[in-house]
Amino acid sequence: MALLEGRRLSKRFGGVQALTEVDFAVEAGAIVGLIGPNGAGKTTLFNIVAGALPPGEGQVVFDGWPITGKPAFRICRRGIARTFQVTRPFGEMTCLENVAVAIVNRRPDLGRAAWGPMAMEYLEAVGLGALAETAAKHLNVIQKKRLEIARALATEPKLLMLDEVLGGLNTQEIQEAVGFIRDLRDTRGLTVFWIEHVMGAIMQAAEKVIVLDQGRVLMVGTPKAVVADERVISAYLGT
Amino acid sequence: MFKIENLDVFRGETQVLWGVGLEVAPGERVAILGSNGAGKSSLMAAITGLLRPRRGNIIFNDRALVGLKPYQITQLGIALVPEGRRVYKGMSVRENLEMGAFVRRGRPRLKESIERVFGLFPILGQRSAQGAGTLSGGEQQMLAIGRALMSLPDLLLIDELSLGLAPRVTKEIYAALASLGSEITVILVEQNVELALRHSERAYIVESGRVTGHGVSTELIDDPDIRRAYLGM
Amino acid sequence: GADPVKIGVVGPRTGDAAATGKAFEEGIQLATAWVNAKGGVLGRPLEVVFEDTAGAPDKAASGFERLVTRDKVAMVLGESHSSSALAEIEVANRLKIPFVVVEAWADPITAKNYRYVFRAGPSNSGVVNETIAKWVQASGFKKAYIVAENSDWGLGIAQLTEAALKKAAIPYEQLVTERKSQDHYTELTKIKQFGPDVVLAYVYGTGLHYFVAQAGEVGLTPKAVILDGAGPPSLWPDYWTNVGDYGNLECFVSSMHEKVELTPLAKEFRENYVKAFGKAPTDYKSRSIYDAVLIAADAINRAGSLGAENLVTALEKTDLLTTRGKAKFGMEKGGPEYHQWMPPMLVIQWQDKAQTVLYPPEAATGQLKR
Amino acid sequence: MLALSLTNGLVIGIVYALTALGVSLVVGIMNVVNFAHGEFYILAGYFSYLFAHTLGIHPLAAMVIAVGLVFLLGLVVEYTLIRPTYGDDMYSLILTFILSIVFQSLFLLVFGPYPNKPPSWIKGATEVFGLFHYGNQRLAALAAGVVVIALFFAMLKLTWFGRMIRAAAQDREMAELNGINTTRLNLLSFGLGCALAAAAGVILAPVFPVTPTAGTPVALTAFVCVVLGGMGSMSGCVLGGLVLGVVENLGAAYVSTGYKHVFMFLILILVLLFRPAGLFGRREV
Amino acid sequence: MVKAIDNRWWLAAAVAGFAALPWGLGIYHQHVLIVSLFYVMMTASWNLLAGYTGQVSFGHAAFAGIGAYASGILATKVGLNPWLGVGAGTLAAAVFGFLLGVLCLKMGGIYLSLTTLGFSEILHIIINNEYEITRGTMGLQVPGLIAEYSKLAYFYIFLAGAIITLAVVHRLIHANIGLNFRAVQNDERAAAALGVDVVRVRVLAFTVSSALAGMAGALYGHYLLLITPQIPSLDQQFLVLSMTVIGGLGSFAGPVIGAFGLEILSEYIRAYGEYHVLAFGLVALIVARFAPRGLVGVWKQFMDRRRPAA
Ligand SMILES: Nc1ncnc2c1ncn2[C@@H]1O[C@H](COP(=O)(O)OP(=O)(O)OP(=O)(O)O)[C@@H](O)[C@H]1O
Ligand SMILES: Nc1ncnc2c1ncn2[C@@H]1O[C@H](COP(=O)(O)OP(=O)(O)OP(=O)(O)O)[C@@H](O)[C@H]1O
Ligand SMILES: [Mg+2]
Ligand SMILES: [Mg+2]
Repeated sequence: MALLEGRRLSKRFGGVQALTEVDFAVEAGAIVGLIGPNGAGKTTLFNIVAGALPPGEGQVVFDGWPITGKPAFRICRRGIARTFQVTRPFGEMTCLENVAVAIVNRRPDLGRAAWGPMAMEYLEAVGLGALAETAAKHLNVIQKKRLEIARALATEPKLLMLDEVLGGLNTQEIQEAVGFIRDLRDTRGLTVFWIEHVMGAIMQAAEKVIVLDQGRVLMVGTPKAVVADERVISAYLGT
Repeated sequence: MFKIENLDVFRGETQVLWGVGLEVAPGERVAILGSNGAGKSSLMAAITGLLRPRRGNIIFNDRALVGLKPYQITQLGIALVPEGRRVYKGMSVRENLEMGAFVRRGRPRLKESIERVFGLFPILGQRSAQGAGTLSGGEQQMLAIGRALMSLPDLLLIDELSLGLAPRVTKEIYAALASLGSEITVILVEQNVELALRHSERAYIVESGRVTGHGVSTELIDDPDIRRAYLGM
Repeated sequence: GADPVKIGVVGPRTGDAAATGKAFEEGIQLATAWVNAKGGVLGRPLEVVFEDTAGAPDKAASGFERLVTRDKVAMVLGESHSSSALAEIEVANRLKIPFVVVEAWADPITAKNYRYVFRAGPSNSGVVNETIAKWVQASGFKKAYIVAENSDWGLGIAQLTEAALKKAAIPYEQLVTERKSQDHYTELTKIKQFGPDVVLAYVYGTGLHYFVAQAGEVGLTPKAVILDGAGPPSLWPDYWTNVGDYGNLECFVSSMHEKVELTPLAKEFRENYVKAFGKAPTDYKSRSIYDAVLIAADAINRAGSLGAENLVTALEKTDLLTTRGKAKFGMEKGGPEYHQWMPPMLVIQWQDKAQTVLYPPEAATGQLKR
Repeated sequence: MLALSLTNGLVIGIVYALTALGVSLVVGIMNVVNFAHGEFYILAGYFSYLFAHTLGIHPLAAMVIAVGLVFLLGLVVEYTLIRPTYGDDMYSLILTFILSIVFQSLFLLVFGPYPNKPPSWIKGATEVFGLFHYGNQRLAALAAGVVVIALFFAMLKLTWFGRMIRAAAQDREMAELNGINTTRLNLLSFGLGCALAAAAGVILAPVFPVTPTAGTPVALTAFVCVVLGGMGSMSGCVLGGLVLGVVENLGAAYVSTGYKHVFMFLILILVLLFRPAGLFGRREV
Repeated sequence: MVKAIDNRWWLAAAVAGFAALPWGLGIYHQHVLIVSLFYVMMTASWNLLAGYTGQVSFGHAAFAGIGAYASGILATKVGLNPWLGVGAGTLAAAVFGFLLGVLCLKMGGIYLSLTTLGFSEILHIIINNEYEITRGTMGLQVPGLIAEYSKLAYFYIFLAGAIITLAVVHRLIHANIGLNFRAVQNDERAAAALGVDVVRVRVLAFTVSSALAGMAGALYGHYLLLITPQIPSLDQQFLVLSMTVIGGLGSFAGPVIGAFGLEILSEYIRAYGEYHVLAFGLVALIVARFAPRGLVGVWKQFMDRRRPAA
């Protein structure tokens, strides 16, 4: 059964039709890639699922619950965590506190003594342990992306939605990151829904890829099938 | 005519460009390629003065641009078509174009320029009194380009021309641009690699805020590395 | 060379009613000069400490307390806001300091019968029953309209007026208006529909100017006559600038008139005032405080010391000729007459920018014009 | 009664609109709410009084000088106080709030507590449509208000400066890219906002003489108009002013005169509840 | 750990020293201290909202007014014990704060400022019009909190009130909810995505801050024995705002320093009569313009500059 399902989602911004009747499904325990050219509507789709944007038409169902139009914090507490394409750290707060925000809203009973070490674990998991007491505004782009992931993980989600987390990494780093994400699925049982332009990474990790183009689903298939598809090539290369 | 040397750019506390350098000859069309977040838009922002570089030089027609304000740079003859078009939605098409001609060099030839833009994009002529917010995405892109041309720039910067546009519309706009010939120098930012290379003479590749390669477009288009990097094939 | 004897004055020097503070200042200056020229009090110079109340009761109360605890004044005079005075009498009573209220008209100030509280000035019921109601009757008005600003003073005096008109069987209607409102067209139209021949306006300050001017614009006046139930606003320097020709034939209550001088002292006051400030006195409150300082100096001299009990006894025995007549405090307990001296009030009409006294008949200098 | 309430509502509404336009302009371009707006209005009233009355200059000339001086003062305030707070709209709010109190106490010291009224332009009253009497000075103020508003809109629509303003209000950065010196535009539009307040002040002072503290209600009403019309929308703000004026006068006529000004806030609260982007504003995504 | 205990001892010593202070002072100075403590309650609670969640409310004085009038009216009309009245006033302010918060905090920012301003205006009109109940500008005379009027007793009551207020503020900003405050102030969309109920957090801050203002107002009314529209006035709001800004917006100690500093200063410059509001305003303006973080900010900057040298 699908953990997350979207039915006939549409969204307009003034004159721009960002999504048109999009149907999609993300199966529990899977890594599902979402690709498509710039402006195809990928981030918009994420925003609607996560409640950051009011939906246009259509429905989103998560774990059997309709979550369409619910406020972002409720969706988060239901078990969906997301990262932002342009990172949004709490600049004036330390990395540790950034992660703590995610923890204390899940477990209000915890005091600093309890959440401190927990937050530290998440930071260490993404390799930011040494920067725990640094204000987030001092991080570089890549560190900020890691912090986003740590914060997302700290909400203890069932579904993790990643929006272009590999941008700016070199080949070596991409390999490590892909390993890390697969690990999340394998050891923590997370489902991952992942927007990425770095096709190589999606090819390696995803079981299924959804391709969006101009707000419509162009095709759905295995990574292999997708990159071989004429329509996809033309959408990307623009013949 | 245009040269960037060793440019370091920060957004807030975060560095987004490292030692970027490039060079453009008069009348040339140069493409900047790179994946999301590579720093292409930041480069545009630095050239136009929206971001102030920490180090490095930008030279345009023998003038150093670093430290100048955007409005001063525009007055010197550089126009940007920004990512996401950013037309003035509450103003009519004509008023948008007039705003483009705000600069000193543009105003005296306002009427003439408007005619030229309407010639380039006839649909804008038909919609001249319509509010820009009600235009389709493609029309807005045409308007954004038209507005940039209104300032009679020597150098035109276009960020993500094809973003969110149907291929047919994209083609139309590129055709219109091509018809301008070599009277304007163009720097083109584009994620659609093939389109970019096809409509440029040379290209620079930006990755993670660094220039990692450059070459003649017709050669790059067949480069297997490029194809692999951008399609994962 | 001797240490001065300090007495306090409370009044608004800032805020909406700062005009009163100005008038008080002038009166204080003339009165202290007068007293000190006559040898001061107890052989020492008299000094007045003027504390700002900003027209706010809480500031008034703490200002009063400050005069007593910090400046160690022997007694306190002044006040022109009933709200502030009501707060201050509590402090006076608690700290056992004689307090002579001057221009706060609310009845309860003396009706509370506090031992340390006196009033050498009008009370609402005094003004309404002794002056306004009698004037309305004597002038033969048929239909009256009461307009009250929504303040304690406005609403309180309106209530007393209603009772008086009822008793006199004069038909009336009543309306409350927003104190700070600058636009009275709606209210005036309502009034005009009722068709009164006299409008008793209890609106203090600028509000009155707007009211008079706009009443002219909508054509309520000159069919009806407006009475300014407070007085000073009709005498403020910008009255004529603000109301223009519509100010003509307006009536107001006052305890001072340029021609009618009830005592020789009043004449002396006027001369000294002109000498000191180069203009004729307009706001009668400068003279009210002047009288109060004289009463205080007299009481201190008769008491022979600054002890509160002695001062109260001396005040109770006051029998002093002031600018407004002979000051004498009532001693009958139970009502607002206790410790109260009600100076005579006049009803005056502006006739071609000259003041004509209409009431009481014995002081009248002319006839009501319509 | 009804006819008078409606007329009076329109007159007062135009006045509200005129004062609110300046606020709306500054909010739209700089995202700054100028809390001291009312004090600029009052200051202009004082100036026109001062020049016309004390110095004996022709009233019209006095008005023009007053508006000019307030404009200059606006420039100074922008340069010294507002400019350093760009991007922090809360801080500019706090600063202008303090500024308004400073102005009020200065007015009290310099001009005293009495109301000051510049000379009327015209005397008497007119019987309107045979229904009611209406002060001529008010009718003149209405006419002047309409003229100023019309001139302002013509300026927005027809001049380069107006186009600059509209462009910058929609997208500052893009306007800068089109060659507009937005720092200077801020300076000028803040000055212009103050000048609009001043225009309202000089037009109205003959009707409603100015006092040191009369600015606060002026500013408050202006803010309510701006919210009603939708932040930054100039035409919305004019409509907001008219709605306010009419509702207040109908409320005073038929419900309660004492609660006249509460109707204004009731509308505000209803609008915030049901149409947060303002009665005439479009919701932003 | 050792340091924490140290701090606690310092704090206890400071409170004890402060508690002993009025014994050496006359009535007048005791009064000044009491009023200062009232302003500490006001500034600290306003700072919770403005300094820690970035919401500038112009209705803080109005909430003090609600607390004062609720308690005062109950005492005079129903004969409720003033102590219970203070509780009722606090509750009333909390309820109004909650409702107003729900109404306009979804939009936040400038809307909150304008709505609270409108709210305080409405309150004024109501107080003036419902003269029968509120006694309008004449003020409502109310009983005191203690049978025998004593400045000393009031001093300790206000000291307790200030300590309660500061303790509540301290606890909140150092507890989990304080993390949420800052997260919301930094980036509300990101906060929402991490499970922070943004509207609730804001409404909570607003409600608590209003309730504390209500308590301060109720206590103040029973101290002055007279409740007037001056308590919920814009002038009062101006004082609270200036004190906080001059002391240091968004710092814990700032409002306390500002409240004492400015109240005492204003007692001194009161001698200059009409100039004192102006002087006050100019000081506030200059500090706000050149030291936006207030005196505390200036001190921190000074210390930071000294440290590397040492
Ligand atoms: N808040 C918004 N208001 C108006 N238009 C928007 C908004 N967000 C997105 N859009 C438009 O919707 C379209 C889809 O944008 P979206 O960000 O979803 O694309 P994307 O697939 O994530 O692209 P990218 O690969 O560049 O991240 C674009 O045309 C964009 O301009
Ligand atoms: N307003 C901003 N604030 C902070 N960081 C930003 C901002 N805009 C972009 N960045 C970051 O700066 C880096 C470079 O971004 P830039 O927009 O220049 O890339 P780009 O190549 O234009 O990408 P795209 O293809 O998405 O347009 C990215 O890591 C991005 O996250
Ligand atoms: Mg995206
Ligand atoms: Mg870009």
